[in-house]
Amino acid sequence: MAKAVKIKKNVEEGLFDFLKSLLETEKIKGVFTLKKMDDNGAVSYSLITSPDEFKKAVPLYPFMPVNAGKALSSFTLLGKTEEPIAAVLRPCELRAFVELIKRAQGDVENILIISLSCGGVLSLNLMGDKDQESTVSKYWESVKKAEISPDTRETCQFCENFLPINADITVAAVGNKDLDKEFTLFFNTPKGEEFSKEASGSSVSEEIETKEINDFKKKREELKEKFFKETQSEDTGLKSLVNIFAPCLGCHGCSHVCPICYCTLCEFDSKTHNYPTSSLGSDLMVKGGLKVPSGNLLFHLGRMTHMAVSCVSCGMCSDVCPVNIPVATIFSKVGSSLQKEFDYFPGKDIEEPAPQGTYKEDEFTKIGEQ
Amino acid sequence: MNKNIGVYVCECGPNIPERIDIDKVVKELSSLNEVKTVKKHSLLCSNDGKKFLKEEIEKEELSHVVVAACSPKDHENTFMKVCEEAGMNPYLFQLVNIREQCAWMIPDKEEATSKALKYIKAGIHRVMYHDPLEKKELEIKVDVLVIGGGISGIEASLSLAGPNRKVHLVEKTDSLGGMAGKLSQILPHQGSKIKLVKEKIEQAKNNENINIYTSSEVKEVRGFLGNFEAVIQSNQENEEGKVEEIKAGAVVVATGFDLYDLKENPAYGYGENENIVSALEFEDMINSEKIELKNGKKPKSVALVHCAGRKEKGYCSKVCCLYNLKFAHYLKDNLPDVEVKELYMDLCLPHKQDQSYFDQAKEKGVEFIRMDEIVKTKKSGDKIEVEYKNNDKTDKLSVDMVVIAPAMIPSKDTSELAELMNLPLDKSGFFKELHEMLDPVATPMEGVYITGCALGPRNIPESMTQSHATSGKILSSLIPGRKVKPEVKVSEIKEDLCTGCQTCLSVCFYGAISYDPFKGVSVVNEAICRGCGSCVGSCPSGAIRSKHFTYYQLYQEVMEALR
Amino acid sequence: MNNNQKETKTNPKKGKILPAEKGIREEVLNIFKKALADNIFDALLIPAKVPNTDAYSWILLQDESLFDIADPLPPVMTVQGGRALSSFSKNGELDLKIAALMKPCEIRAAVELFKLHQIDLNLVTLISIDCPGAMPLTDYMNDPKKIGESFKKISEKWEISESLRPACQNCHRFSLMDGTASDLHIGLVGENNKVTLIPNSSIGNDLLEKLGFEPNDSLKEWESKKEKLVKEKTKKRDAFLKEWQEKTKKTDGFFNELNKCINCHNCMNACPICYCQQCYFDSQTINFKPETYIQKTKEKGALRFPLNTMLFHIGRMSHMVLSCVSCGACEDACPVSIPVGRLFSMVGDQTQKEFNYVPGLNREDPLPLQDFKEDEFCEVETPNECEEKVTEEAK
Amino acid sequence: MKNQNVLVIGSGVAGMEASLVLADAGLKVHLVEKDSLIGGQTIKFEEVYPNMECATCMLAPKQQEVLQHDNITLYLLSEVKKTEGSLGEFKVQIEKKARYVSLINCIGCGACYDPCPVSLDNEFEEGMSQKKAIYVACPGALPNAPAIDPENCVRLNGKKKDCNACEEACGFDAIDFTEKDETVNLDVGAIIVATGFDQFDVSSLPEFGYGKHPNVYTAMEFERLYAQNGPTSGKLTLREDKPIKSAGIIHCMGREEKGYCSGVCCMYSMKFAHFIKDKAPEAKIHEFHTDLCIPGKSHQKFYDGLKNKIEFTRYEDIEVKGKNGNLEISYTNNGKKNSIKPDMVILSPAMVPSAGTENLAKILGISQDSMGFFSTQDQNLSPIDSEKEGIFVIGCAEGPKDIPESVSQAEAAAGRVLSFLQ
Repeated sequence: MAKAVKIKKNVEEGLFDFLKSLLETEKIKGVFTLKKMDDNGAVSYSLITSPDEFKKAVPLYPFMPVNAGKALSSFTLLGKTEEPIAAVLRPCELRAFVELIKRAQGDVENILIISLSCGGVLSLNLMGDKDQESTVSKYWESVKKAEISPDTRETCQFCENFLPINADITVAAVGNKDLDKEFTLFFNTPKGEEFSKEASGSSVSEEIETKEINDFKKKREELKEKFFKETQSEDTGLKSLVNIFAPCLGCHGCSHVCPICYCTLCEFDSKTHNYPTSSLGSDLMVKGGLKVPSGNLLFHLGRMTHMAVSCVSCGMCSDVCPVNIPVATIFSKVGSSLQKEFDYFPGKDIEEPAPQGTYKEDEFTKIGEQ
Repeated sequence: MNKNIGVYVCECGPNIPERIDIDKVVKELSSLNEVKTVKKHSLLCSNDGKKFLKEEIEKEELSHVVVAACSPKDHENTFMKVCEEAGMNPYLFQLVNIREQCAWMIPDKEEATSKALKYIKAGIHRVMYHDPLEKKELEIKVDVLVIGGGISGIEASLSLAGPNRKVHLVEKTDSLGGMAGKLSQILPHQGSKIKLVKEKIEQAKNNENINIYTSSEVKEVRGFLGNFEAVIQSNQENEEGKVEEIKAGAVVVATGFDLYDLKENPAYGYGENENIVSALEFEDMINSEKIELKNGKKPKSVALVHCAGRKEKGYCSKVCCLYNLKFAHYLKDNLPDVEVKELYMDLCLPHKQDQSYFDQAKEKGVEFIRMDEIVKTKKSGDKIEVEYKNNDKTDKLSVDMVVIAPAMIPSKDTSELAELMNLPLDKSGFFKELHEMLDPVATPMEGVYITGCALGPRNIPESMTQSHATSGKILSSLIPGRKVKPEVKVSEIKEDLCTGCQTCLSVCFYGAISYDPFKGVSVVNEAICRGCGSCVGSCPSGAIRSKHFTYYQLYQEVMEALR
Repeated sequence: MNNNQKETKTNPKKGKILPAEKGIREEVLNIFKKALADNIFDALLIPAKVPNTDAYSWILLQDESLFDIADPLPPVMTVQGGRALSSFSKNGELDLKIAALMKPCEIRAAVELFKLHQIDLNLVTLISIDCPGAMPLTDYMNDPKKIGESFKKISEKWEISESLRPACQNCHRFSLMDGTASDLHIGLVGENNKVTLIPNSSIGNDLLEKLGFEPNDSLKEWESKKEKLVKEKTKKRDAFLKEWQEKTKKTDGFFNELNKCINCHNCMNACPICYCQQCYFDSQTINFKPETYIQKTKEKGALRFPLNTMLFHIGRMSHMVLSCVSCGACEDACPVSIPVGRLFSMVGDQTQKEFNYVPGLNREDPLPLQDFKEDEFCEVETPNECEEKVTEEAK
Repeated sequence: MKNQNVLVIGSGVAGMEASLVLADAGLKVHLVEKDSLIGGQTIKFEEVYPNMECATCMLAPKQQEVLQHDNITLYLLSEVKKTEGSLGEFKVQIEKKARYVSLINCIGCGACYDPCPVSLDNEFEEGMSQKKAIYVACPGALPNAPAIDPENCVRLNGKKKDCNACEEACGFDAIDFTEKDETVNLDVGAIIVATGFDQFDVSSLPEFGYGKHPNVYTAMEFERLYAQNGPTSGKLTLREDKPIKSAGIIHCMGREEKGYCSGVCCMYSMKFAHFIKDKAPEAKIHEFHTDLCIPGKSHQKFYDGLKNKIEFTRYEDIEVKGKNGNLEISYTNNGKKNSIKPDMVILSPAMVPSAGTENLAKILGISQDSMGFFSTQDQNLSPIDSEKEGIFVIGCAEGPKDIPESVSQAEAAAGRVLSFLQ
């Protein structure tokens, strides 16, 4: 049972102080966390080393400007960090980081992972909104009550994996009514416990999985059902995908922000997928017309085959889509069914190899039999 | 490949230790785990030093070497040779200049030492990312293509053609000789006729190693030093448009000049009166030995007008003064009682014996009148009145005949040819030499040379001298059996990143880049590329890298230096 | 390259005015139906509404039935037309005669891409159309019905509405310019329910001829209305430029606008001018060890991830801004609604003036950066010689 | 012509170019230089017209090439004493004076100068600075190694037999007092003469007060005065170290006396003006010329650029007076007398044959023209062929000319030799 410490402070400032003390006592050399860029509500995910800069840190601010897993990967791409670093990630970001580590795109060593029971984040287009602050406080209210905030992104609303796996320290946020007075830190790993004495509070014996949490989980599972149904139009399969992706501009923003899409140059941006002018005539002959730029659907399907099995449903893709395609909903829907097939849970276990890299004899035997 | 990096610090006698604490440098460098060995030596460029370095490389099995010593200008090649002899790839070597750039610059020993350290570390980090470039060798052809059959072209052909060297001489018109051929066979400094041009033409025709293409034009030239291919198109009526492809090792451009169109400035009154003639027309009169007015009478007075077009064109054509003197002499010798007046701006007689030629003319009674410009030239009665300005007051003189010396201007197809062979032109529209001072007949295109008035106004002897100069350059670079070694540090293009926008083509000074329409990408011709890097800078998608100066190498070097 | 002063100069050209009882869209489409039927060209590139969705897209159509979904004046600009045209014409030689009906800003982009060898215009007829502007993409996707309706109203009245895309509100080049960009222009601002065809090149003339139209109607009506609108919009644009130059006087002012950026690079991917196969700033030319990042962080106190957010925008700007046609595609594509289109348009405006260059105005104008003029910026490099040059010119 | 060796006399810009072209062709070149350094007159110039390029930087690479080329044997402090034979089979005798400093060991660190007790006028700097008995002509001289002047070295001229100051100072035992003069005999196929020019002695024209008034300079003095590696390290001052407020530059010194125009003075005089304007923009510059001889496509432009910055006057008659240090140039310009009072006067003298020309002509068995330059067969046909087949005369040894023409002739000479060999 994990060591738990109750801190008698508002959760935001409590975590802030905790990290601050880690930084000042030089137990760690830097913190990865959200930071306010200006007074207009813009936040960015930053590595902070100076206590002075840290004043602008807002670790639990409900926005996801970048999937932190992607950020940590670019930080440790060439190897582990020598100096100890702390990083605040949401559960899905953590899962993404784990998936990237499996693919040699990052290294967790010397990184103190701090996560939380996540109430979701607000849609990015609310960032810089004039009544941003009120929206945020409304958000916290719903977190306390373990309710699904309507302002959070669709993906968050149906996310049932809101408890972190592999976190050294977990902040218990969801369902704590007195969140602005007190909160509990769980130190799940020996690495985490090293830092427990920095947390100025009384150690308690608590479990992170409470009744509230479980109810919350149920609510989200229900929503998931609902959203997945919605995307299921009467005509199934390709036809429905064609309609869903019809507005796609081919900006490929989704793959750009996707933590699992780690390729330097996406194959679908490469020359192999430039449309060969020579085939124009024949294509028109056959179809009578051609949607240009062509190949948008192919891109989404291709990307899907490449990463769906590792999709952690972080929702970044939906967030950046300029034409409101529910990319994340589609991908996590396909993802979760695919992951079931491989009975693989992305981001659970660093040691567990990614399905493409393993061969199990009995895999898909059904297909063989048919 | 595992990197064994050796660092060698040269003391250069007292030069470097005076200002740099070499032992400290060696000590600190030894602590780096990137390097295998660090040693110092009193004078690495000495024979004993080179021997030491060679043995070190072999003993330590070094793959990369950094030498901290003097300016690369002094000894980069020296040490690269040593590396090569020691069986190392010479491009895995980096020379760090701690003498000129540290020891000789910074009085304070502390500072100098730390700067030297930074530099050497930068050098180490650079060399780590060096690629083992390979030297290449290419077979060459020794034949030469000469464009232009004027005196320059002929002279070049004559001095180039030999038992194992053919010359292809291409002339646009139907006969050799060019401008010089049109001149009277009398040249300055001697009254008597000589057959300069005719003789040369004969020699050229009789030389079995010179193929002459008259009424022909060069339509295409591609390639590089030692390996040019050219397309020659014939315009002779019987074989209209027939093309021939020839191969050559070098190209000589001798396309000569044209004359300033006197009609451009009405002040000269050219064309308005038959007794106002151009210098070229007067040369004809000399040829036909008939100096007379249109009415058949001999002129009693002649005005020789210099510098027509000088102000308009913005340069002095250098030769006009002299041939005007020649005219004066000729007139005085052949029409004893003729009055000769020379109207000049500045006498430009830059050759040692010209002055005396001028003095003789004076003795013969030729009158020299300074002027700033010609105001008007018009008929008055049966005479011609020339009105000219001389320091702000205008003056007149009236004569029977006026001879006007027009400026020399680029021959009309110069720009076209420049386009074709991608050669630069200067402000005046003549071909531009590679270096105005030290390389007066070479061009940016290695293996392409220019001679004579294609480069700007000059007289016959100078043109011929330059023709010999071009043959000097060619004969010393294209030797039968020898190979050319193209530059190794060239640019290369990542095909999968190139979008074929051809921006690089427009910035390449040497015409080394071409476009491949099938692949839709730009392609570097490594034999022509000199590795200047312009294209690298111009490519928006970073598809071009310059070998040995890659972004990575430079970045790592700078990063270290700034650390 | 000095045409940018002359842009609004009236040209004495004549054109063909067609009645449009069934409405302008119908009439315009009819012209192309005829042209396609008479094989004047093989295919038409035109915006279209994707069946059973509210989405718009580009379609290269050959089959007449597809005209039902075609729409010359869609409420939104999905993909920038220049980009669409380039997407299928840059990899090899076209062997079909193609007509492309595009907004003026898209035509300009096409011309820039043509100069950059990203479009093969050999068999392409560029047809521009008076553009009432378009609605912000996200707004439309949020409520297609409502926004679609209001666009209809706005476009009919040619009003400079606040609900248009900012780029369109500030666009003074929404009609035919005195250049060689498009072959044929379709004037709409003229008399209501009339379509005015203005040939702008020999190809344009042939096209009209083949269609059996005699271009001998006066363009006065259209001209004067257009002039009026151009004036209004120019005023609007100048105001906008002034405001934003003020806003971004200090570099902070400039960078603060980009604070929200999340490095999705949508702006670049939507930009017609960003034609690189892979953007230099995606190439990860350099990666560092964590220590290096920590070192960098210690120098500044904090380091923003993903890296080089500002560098990307500045770099992209330096690469493409001389050709920026102010189409606003970047701003439309930005998920965090950064006014990136306005920023670039503003910087572009100033830079292009420096080079006395109007992107997409003339096909012949060389790209400033590929065209070396010795005395260019001499006041910066060699002031002394520069003076001499000036005096020489004076003479 | 079987013998593939060539003798080049003089290592100025022409001599070097000829040597390099031939050496690149694989011929063995013997380059004889009477001085202790190579580069000739050009390396004395700070900048060259019309592009104002730094001459030393421009030439350094060529000098390095000459020094490092495997096919070039360099004889410094050497002179040709005897020649006989004809094209293809010349026999040449060279006298090579001792340098007393080993070029192999010496690295040019300069440690040996200071200890040397002797100090002398440095003729390379037109006597405007001092040098030691062990010296390099100027910083950056190549080869970068000093030589010892035997007349003045107290050790060698016997005044102080035990002096070994320099020897002690040298860390590389580069100094060798025992070195002896030697004579070298060579067989060569052709000879190229590139002995350059000297400047007309303006002190022979008393009316210009050179030598009388300190601030009357010759062109070459001025070249050194503004050279970065010159006596004042490029600081532009009058003799009494005062800034220059006004200067008069007088062209055509000795044109009449010599009876020819040197063709380059106008341009370099304007170069001076340009340079002074550069360093002292306020300074008033006055150019006094007769005929402006500025051929060449870019020269007129150079002049046009300068015209509106400085005064140009055409003089018929001119002289320089001086009262207690104040100079006055009085001149007549179309009949009118006039005068100015500059701080500095620069005299642009004609180019005259270099000192040894007459002697060398005898040795080579070729003649001089009326002006004393080596005469060549025919100005129109073969301007670089001497009367003797196989002996070529290039650069200013053949007559006054500028650098590009000299280089052209050098390459031409090489061309002639090589086409003989074909």
